[in-house]
Amino acid sequence: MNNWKPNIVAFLCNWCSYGAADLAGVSRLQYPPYFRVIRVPCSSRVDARFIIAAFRNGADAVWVSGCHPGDCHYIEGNFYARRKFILLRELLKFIGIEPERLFFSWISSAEGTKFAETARMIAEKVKALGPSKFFIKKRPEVV
Amino acid sequence: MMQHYTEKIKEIAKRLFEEEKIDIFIGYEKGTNPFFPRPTLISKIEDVNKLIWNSNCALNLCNYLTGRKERIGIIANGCTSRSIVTHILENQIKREQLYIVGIPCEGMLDYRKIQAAVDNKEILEIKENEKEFKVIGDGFEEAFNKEDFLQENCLACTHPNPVIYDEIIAEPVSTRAARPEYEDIKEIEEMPIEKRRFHIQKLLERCIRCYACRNVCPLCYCPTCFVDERIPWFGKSIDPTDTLTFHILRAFHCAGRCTDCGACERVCPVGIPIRIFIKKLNKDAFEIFSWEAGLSLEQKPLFAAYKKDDYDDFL
Amino acid sequence: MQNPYLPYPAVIEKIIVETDDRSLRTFKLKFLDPSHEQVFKYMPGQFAEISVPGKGEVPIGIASSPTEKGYLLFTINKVGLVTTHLHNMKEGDILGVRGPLGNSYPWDRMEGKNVVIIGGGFAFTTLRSSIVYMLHPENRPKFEKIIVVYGARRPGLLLYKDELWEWEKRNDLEMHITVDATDDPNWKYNIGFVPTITEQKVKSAENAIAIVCGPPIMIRFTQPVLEKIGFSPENIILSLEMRMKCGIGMCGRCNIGYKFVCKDGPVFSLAELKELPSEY
Amino acid sequence: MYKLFKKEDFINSLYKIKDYKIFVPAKEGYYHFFSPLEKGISPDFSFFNTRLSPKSIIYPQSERMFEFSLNKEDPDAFILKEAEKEFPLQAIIGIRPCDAHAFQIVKKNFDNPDYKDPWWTKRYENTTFIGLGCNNPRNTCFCTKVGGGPFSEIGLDAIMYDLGENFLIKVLTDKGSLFLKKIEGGKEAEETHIKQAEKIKKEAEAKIKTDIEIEALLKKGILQVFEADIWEEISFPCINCGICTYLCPTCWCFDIQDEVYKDKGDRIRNWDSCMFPIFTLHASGHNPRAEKFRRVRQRFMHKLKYYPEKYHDGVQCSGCGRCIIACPTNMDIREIANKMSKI
Repeated sequence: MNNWKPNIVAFLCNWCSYGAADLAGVSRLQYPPYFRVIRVPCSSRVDARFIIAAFRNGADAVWVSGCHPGDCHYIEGNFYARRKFILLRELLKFIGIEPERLFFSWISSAEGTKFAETARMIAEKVKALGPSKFFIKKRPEVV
Repeated sequence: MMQHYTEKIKEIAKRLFEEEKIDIFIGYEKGTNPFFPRPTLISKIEDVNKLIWNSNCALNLCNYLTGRKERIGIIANGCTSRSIVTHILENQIKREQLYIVGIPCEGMLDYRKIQAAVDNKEILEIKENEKEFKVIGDGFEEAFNKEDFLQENCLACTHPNPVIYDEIIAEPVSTRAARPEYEDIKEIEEMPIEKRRFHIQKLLERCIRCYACRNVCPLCYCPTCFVDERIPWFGKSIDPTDTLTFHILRAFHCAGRCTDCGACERVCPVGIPIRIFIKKLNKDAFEIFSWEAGLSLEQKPLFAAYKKDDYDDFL
Repeated sequence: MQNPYLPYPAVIEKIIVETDDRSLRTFKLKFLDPSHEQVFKYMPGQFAEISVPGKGEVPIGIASSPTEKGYLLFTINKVGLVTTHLHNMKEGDILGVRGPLGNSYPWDRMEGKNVVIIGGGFAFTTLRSSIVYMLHPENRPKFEKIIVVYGARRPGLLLYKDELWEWEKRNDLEMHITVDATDDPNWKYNIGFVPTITEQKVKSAENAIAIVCGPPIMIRFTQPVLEKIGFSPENIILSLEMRMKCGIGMCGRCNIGYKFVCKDGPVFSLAELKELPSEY
Repeated sequence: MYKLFKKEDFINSLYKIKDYKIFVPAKEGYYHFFSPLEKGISPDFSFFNTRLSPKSIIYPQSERMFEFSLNKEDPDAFILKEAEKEFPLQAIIGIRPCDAHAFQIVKKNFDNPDYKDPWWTKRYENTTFIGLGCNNPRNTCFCTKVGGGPFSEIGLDAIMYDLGENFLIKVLTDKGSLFLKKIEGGKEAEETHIKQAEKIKKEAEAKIKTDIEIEALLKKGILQVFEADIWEEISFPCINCGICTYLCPTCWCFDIQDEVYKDKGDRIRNWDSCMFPIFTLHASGHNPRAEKFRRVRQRFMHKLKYYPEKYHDGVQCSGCGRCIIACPTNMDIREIANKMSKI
């Protein structure tokens, strides 16, 4: 097993998935330490520019997780987010970002186990895929 | 037929000025480049005779409405009228400000195909009738069928007739395609990932970041575009990653709003088929949410609405 | 030939917070390479591009006088990307100075004349440079009377406060400090807008040149006052601000008509400005 | 001094030249571009003109000026160093006289008594301009009205006349003759060839009929034209994109940006356009040219009034017509110049 550690950016919605991460921690559930968590008020706060900025800065994967549709603290935030993410995921796949580098999930604050399992699944998939080499902005390629 | 349209437009504009229903009229006038008739703002009744309409009036005039306060007469074919619907829904212009002169559209000519067909000789004038057009230059004249030279987006146009108008100047034309087709997008989707990356990188290679595709688009009216934000989202040089970032983010800003008028592809100075990104988004919007932009003033845009049972294959 | 875009490296020796709202700080810079100081010959009124690697450059008037050896002073207002970063920098940090750029105040024409200096808000930097330059023993005799009117919205926003109080006591210059308003009972100086104080204190334009620097609104109200006193447009000198990048008249953005503010300016007489399109 | 070359010999020997980087007009997709001559690139000298001007060969759209380290441990951290790069000998073959004339116009900005732009001047000095005269100028060409011509020799090191199967090359400078020594197969030109060339030149010059009132415009006062109430109407169609300025061979405005990746930084120069609002936006939010008509006015005032006023050497335009051909809303510099000259 190579000991390469992926760098995964996780946008967790403050009311549900961030709580689930806490619960997973409190309940000593094990999941790999590759995640850089960014807390957002709602999954619909995650803008296409954030996800693209993450890939440009070298993230090996991006995970966005929010409350289950219908449980959103702001009632309809994740309904809007859902449409946005589906189209964005398809567009990023279209331009050449491997589908296994972009994950969206609905995890409520009570689902500590689901959080840990999803985290393990994502880490495994990304490790299998290897480091991201496409769409990373290094020094500008100019004369 | 085109001549008939032009006369009708002049007539209506004249009447609207006489009845003082409008302060200004936005349309096209003949310029010095037959492929790019000049958008014009008529504010005096005696100038209405400058107005023309032909198969090269392909820029989306809705782009000139943003934030105007006057009562405006404007000509609108299918895609432009749908952009006007989107503009109204997004509070950039009020419906009551507009007197929309609807134009059933026969499709716009692709000037690059025409130039190639005459081996890039200089074309000084274009005359057209119902089905044909004739290009005239120094010492040569050639006639072609319009059908063979239409723009990509016009070939598969699903809404040539204006969806919103105060008056329509002719009988609606037959629709070319029952439902939008996205064969060219499917072709790219099915490419293996390395080939697809290379295809897109090659396609954007010539981009000189002149932002004409953004500035001609009626959807792009942000006071400060994400391109011009003080702390930038991407570099300003012609670095390929930055160019790709600009084009996909711009396309994503138009998701669920684009009416595929083809103006962005028409104005690109280096001829990049730039619509593949937004067409991919339009394809998904149609196939997943059966959504087409700007069809009715009652329907909220794609990202401004939701259904509880929307498609959802998330974890 | 020195690359005109390459800044001279310099270190921040001292940072002084000038105003109570901490939006203006004075940076005392020292060239890392002493030979650069020899080459950096400047006169009051000129500016330089402060280069912050990784952020960009910003054109700032030189606040120190050429008579002050061994360092340069720049007072920087926190307003944009580069200036905000500058305000987060600490003493000992390295940055770059490129210049001197632009023209200076018309010193040769000002010799043997009364010099009236009118400043407002934070646009007092190159005026400080001018006052220190003129008060230097070798230079003071070249000039007749020196009258200074400097105002800010409130006492806490005045720049170079200690020096102001010193100058106010001197007898070889007339220093009028003012503020738009203050509720500080023991405020010893004037209260009133700069144009109003100018009208009261500047008696005649006879053999005099006026230098005016400040926000556009202050200039708009001071200009008619000066013209009423009798200053002709050639003798009303202004220093303008424009968006700049190269600072050497090449990148094309800071033009007023066919003149570049960075190279043909930033100092213009009102007469010159009257011949240029009013778009600045 | 004239030399005659068979076209194929001339083109074949171009491939053999080693110590020059050669640029030729080559068709790619719908348009011609000046491209480096390598295997697979075939020069097409029957082109009208390239879509983009050759200015990027001397003045690239994005250029790394300086590099610096942001790592505190480095001894010279935060100190800018000029980026290492070579300036190879290069030759532009088939450059049209209007584009060569344009380089002389731009040279006034980048190579002036007060400052020399190091990158522009080095690349310019290392470039040989082998021009190709225009046998068939087009309706959008007006080089003869702005001090040039279809066979003008301004800014050229040699000029080629297309005589059908042969190129007649008139050497103009030492740089030109030095380069032409590298081309084999040339022979002395006979009188008939030179006569034929003269005839082609006369006919070409006669073909340019477009009317643009440059003299009348130069006489008008700057403030008079600036304050005329024509600009709102003229600027209405303009969508403020960068096509006209980026395609124009005489536009030189640029922007400087810093970019950082980890602890390495670059100071980059990019083309910029007076058409973009942020070109003159102050950090305070004030923008002297916030409205569209001001930016459109600036573009035409600079080219047709400010440049002549500053350098007293004609307008900042070589009449290539690219902005007329490519403008999506048909802003025609000839029409606007005539409106400016008639106020």
